[in-house]
Amino acid sequence: MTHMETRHHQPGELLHVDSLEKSFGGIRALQGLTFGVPAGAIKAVIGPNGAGKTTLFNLVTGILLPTRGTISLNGKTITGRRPQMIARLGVSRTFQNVLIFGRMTVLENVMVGRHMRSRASLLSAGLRLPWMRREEQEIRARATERLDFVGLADRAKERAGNLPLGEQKLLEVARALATEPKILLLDEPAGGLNTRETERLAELIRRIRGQGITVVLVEHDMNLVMDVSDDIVVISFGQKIAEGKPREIKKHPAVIEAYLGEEGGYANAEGRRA
Amino acid sequence: MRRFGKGWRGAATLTFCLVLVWSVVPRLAAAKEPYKVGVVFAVTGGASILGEPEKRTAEMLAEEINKKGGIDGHKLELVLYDDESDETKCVLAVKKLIKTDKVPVIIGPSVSGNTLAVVSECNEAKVPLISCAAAIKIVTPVEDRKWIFKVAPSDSHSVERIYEFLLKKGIKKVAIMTVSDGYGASGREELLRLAPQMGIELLADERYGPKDTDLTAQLTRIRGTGAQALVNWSVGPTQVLAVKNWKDLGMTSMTFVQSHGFASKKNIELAGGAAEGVFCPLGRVNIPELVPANHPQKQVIMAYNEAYQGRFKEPLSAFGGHAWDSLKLAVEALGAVGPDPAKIRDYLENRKNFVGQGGVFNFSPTDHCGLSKNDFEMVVVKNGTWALAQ
Amino acid sequence: MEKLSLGGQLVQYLFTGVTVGSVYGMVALGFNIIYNVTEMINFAQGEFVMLGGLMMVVCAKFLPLPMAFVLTVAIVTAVGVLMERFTINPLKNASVLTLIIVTIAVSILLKGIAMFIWGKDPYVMQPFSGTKPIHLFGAAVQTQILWVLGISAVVVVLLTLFFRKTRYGKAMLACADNLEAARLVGIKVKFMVLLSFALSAAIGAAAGAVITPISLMEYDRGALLGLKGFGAAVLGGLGSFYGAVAAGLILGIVESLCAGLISSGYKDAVGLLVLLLVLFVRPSGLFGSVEASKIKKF
Amino acid sequence: MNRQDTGIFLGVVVLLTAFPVAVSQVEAISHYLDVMIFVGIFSLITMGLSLLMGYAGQVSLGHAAFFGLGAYTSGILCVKLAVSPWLAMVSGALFTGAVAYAVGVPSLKLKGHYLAMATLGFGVIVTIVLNEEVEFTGGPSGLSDVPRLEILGVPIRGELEFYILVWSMVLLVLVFCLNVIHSRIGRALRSIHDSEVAADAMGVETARYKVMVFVLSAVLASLAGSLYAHYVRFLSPGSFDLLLSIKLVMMVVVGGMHSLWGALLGTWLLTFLGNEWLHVFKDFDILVYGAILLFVVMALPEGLVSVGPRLSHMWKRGRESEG
Repeated sequence: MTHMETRHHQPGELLHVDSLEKSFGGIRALQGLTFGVPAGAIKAVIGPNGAGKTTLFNLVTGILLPTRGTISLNGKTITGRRPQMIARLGVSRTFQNVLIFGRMTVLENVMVGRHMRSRASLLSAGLRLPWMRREEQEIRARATERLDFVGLADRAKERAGNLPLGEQKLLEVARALATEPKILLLDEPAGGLNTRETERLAELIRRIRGQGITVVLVEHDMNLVMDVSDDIVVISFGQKIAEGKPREIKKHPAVIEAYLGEEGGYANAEGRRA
Repeated sequence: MRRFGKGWRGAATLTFCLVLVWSVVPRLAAAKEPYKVGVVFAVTGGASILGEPEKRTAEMLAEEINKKGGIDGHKLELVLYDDESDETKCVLAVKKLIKTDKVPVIIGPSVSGNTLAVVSECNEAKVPLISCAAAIKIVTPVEDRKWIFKVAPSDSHSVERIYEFLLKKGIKKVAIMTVSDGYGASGREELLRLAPQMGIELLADERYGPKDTDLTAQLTRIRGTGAQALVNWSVGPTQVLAVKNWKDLGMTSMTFVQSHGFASKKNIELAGGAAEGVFCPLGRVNIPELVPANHPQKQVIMAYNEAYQGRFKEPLSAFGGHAWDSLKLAVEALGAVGPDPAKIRDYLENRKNFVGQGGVFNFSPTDHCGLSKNDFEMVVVKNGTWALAQ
Repeated sequence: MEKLSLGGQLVQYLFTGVTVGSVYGMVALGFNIIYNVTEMINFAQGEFVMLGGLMMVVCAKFLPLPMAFVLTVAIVTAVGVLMERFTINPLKNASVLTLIIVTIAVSILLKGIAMFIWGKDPYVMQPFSGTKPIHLFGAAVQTQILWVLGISAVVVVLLTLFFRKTRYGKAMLACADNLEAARLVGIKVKFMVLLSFALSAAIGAAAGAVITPISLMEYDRGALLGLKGFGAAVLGGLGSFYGAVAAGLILGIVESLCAGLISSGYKDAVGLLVLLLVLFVRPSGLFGSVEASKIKKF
Repeated sequence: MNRQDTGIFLGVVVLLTAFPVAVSQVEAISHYLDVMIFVGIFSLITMGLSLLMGYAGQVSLGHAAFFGLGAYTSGILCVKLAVSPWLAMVSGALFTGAVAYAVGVPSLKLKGHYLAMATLGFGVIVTIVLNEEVEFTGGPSGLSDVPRLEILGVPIRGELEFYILVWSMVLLVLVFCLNVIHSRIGRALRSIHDSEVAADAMGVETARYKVMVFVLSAVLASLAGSLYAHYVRFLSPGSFDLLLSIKLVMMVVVGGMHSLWGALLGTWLLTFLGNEWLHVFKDFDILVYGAILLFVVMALPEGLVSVGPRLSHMWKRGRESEG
């Protein structure tokens, strides 16, 4: 097994998914999806609604188990690992429907991101042993850095639940970064952002990559995608229909077809949401 | 200005008079300090079947006594708390009676569990407690129970009575069925303990919860053992349920004996005819009309029955009787030695043939219950009422 | 007296189990109806049963049985409706735990009120059709048992029809399926909540009315029945109606068999133990779907 | 413990020290000291419950059972085997912790009502066992004459001593819990409550922490049980039944689940209402009790502690509107 997928695994690829398949009851959300993410790249995954983009993220982060196929990180297969394990291996993410810890302060949210990088036990925490305090200081410091990095430092003391959507999305990024990931999965980070915010986001994504973190981006905002990504995978109905550099994708017939088809679908989706 | 002064003087006089009246009147009313008696009953909650009549009886009796001018001039004051059949509440109530209300003697609680929960409290505070609960543990070992008395007959008394009766009927194979609460458990202990001593063979030992809706399973099992007689030990709805199911299953050929907890005509009504032929040991208080006129208890029992039923329009249970006995003892002691806990204790310990509702009590330094199995009569349900069992 | 053959005993246990079980089942149905619409457990469900029983005793005094039955159900249903109006309805987006505590508080109130109306003594009632038991396979069966079984069967049938055929029934099922979606397609969820309380109160009342001649009834009987019903509802899988009935029967039979064959003292414990083991193996009960329980709030 | 907590903490300490002095002055309430002791005992449990329900978001309707296990272990060891009370208390805590672990691992996989039912079922089973195992527990007629706690061979007799003992324990536990809340552990717990999925993705071992806090709360309940055993000195299954489990949950919810202070406040209020203040209503107290619960929960779904912030919020609003 391991051999088989290492054969597929190209050198220099950080993440590799191989003939990945997931079906819910009858519906097959993903069917035989295969692609790789080179270390240090920004790779975008695009496609019409319900193409299976979020499912892909849930499979990679171990929230869902694939029906078939393998996922490997640095050539080591991680399929079937528990989410915490995968997180510890350096995969972190944000969520399409923002999942912040609403009752905690902004800073505390990011501090949770430091959880697996710290080790104080129940006892030492309860007794507030000196070394635990030092660790706590360190956690706080690192978390504040991350907040600074995404530009939320001034919000640190606010109740996360009270932030506007845009800032909640940034908070999620900060929280994810706090785990010191090798690879960061961003699920529609630009959703509900205005143009200015989106521009800042693009710049942020570049800076993240600048820190040597590989980024996988699921996004509907084509301008953003074309702007930041080195490399794009297009999936439709759970299958890869194209892969390549932005400019190739722009004029790829299958993609255009899919997206024209999608307009209507998109409208319906909106209708259903309203 | 003058008007104001006038008004002021008026007000002053008025206040003065009021103060005078307020301060003098009560003293005129009660010439002597009232005597307090602490009372803790399970008026509500699981054991309210016991606590309710106890409370009513105690209040009725207290009224009577005060109408007759109290305890030689001292008004009798009941300080009554409801422990809601809950131990924590009971402990708190007793602590309050001792500390805050400073009562010289306490009567109650209604059930064994709550009593045992406060025994050590009273012992250490050196305040005599006259319990209305049955468990023998309440008054034994007597050296650890110096300050504790009880007026409810011990389960051993009624068990002995029952076994005697069965043996007289030539029955040796017996099945027992007990409810899994304090009452049932202490009954079960005695039933199991005394059976071998008295030569009774127990074929079944079934149990059920106090809120069970159906006992046919237990009865069916007992039926399977071929026992000649069935002894059921519970209070509340299950004892009626047992009778109904026993009848429905057509087990009437098996002698059915209830515990003394069955002692209320209400249970016969509830069983709706099914109770015909059921035996049970009763204190004489429940069967006043069956007690021979020459019996020492006859008078007190008749008086209490008439008073209680006349007032509350409900048949009385043995439990009200316990309240009557405990309060009467307390009052008697107060009258004899005044509100001094230690003196009261000594008085109670040496009280001989006190004629009460539960029987004729003979307390002694070795026996803080003072009743015997002879204070029970075996009776049978005949045409919807009690009749002495031959 | 004549011994009863083991076979006869077994039959007896089964009858007992089925009787008690079908009552658990009915209570469980009540839990489910409300759960489906509101995703909350109504801990006052047992009190509906208690009220049903005591009301029936009263009504039967001056009315012929059928009318007494109808009146009882009507009155208790009214209680259910009032409860929803005054305690559940006013709550805006309260946490489910809050809702639970509210229903517990209501059950305390109902219990207290019942105590003042009926006092603390238990009440009896003559069986609907005579006290003379019939004999089946050597087991003596109270006629009332047949009534209990009959009524619960009728309840199940009526419910099925209600949910399959009527507009409201379908609407409620829609709520059960997906509250949001239901709201979106224009179902008045608020009204459905009210309806669910009315329904489960009615069922509770019916259960109480038929069981009272067997079990007697007093003001504080509700809690235990509620507990058993909850157990059955969970065992069957919250929200599953057939699951509820089946689980109720299973629980009842396990209890009576245990009481008869193993230890009467431990019968409740064994019932619960079975429940726990099932939950550990199937975290959403026997007939509940795991996926469904995932999307539920609580 | 942050600055605000420290402030409140000191305030509470002052009140607690003032209390015995105050009641000793006023004849009519001298027994309040006893009530306060029970408040303390229950607080130990409700603080744990608050961690479990308010912070980790896991319901338990079975904590009276852990309370009972602690009490009975102490009781049985002291009465039947004459073990020293403190040793018994510790072994009670260990035993209860073990049981909690065994129950918690499978149960905490369950969600919402299923978890509630599982814990409830466990609680009832324990009560039944306490009822049935007569030779150990004394069954329904109970286990009497539990010895007093001793410090260096001096038995703790008076209420005041016990009051001091119980409440100093409560305060220690309180500090411990507050520290936990403001540590990575506490943040992990709260994250589980807000979004288990996100917590998972951040590498929080959710399952492990749920069990951890469940066991912690059970151990606290067990300590409370041992104290209860040595204070009341009589144990019977009735005092550890489902009703108590529900009351405990109510204390936490009424006070405000999302705050340890809420747990303390709720415990204090409901204990005094139930055991003391409602007596004036005689038989009606059950109604009043229910009504009060209903009112608090409906008017203040966030619990009594939410009153303070609300008021200050309104006040701020007012000032803003003026300015």
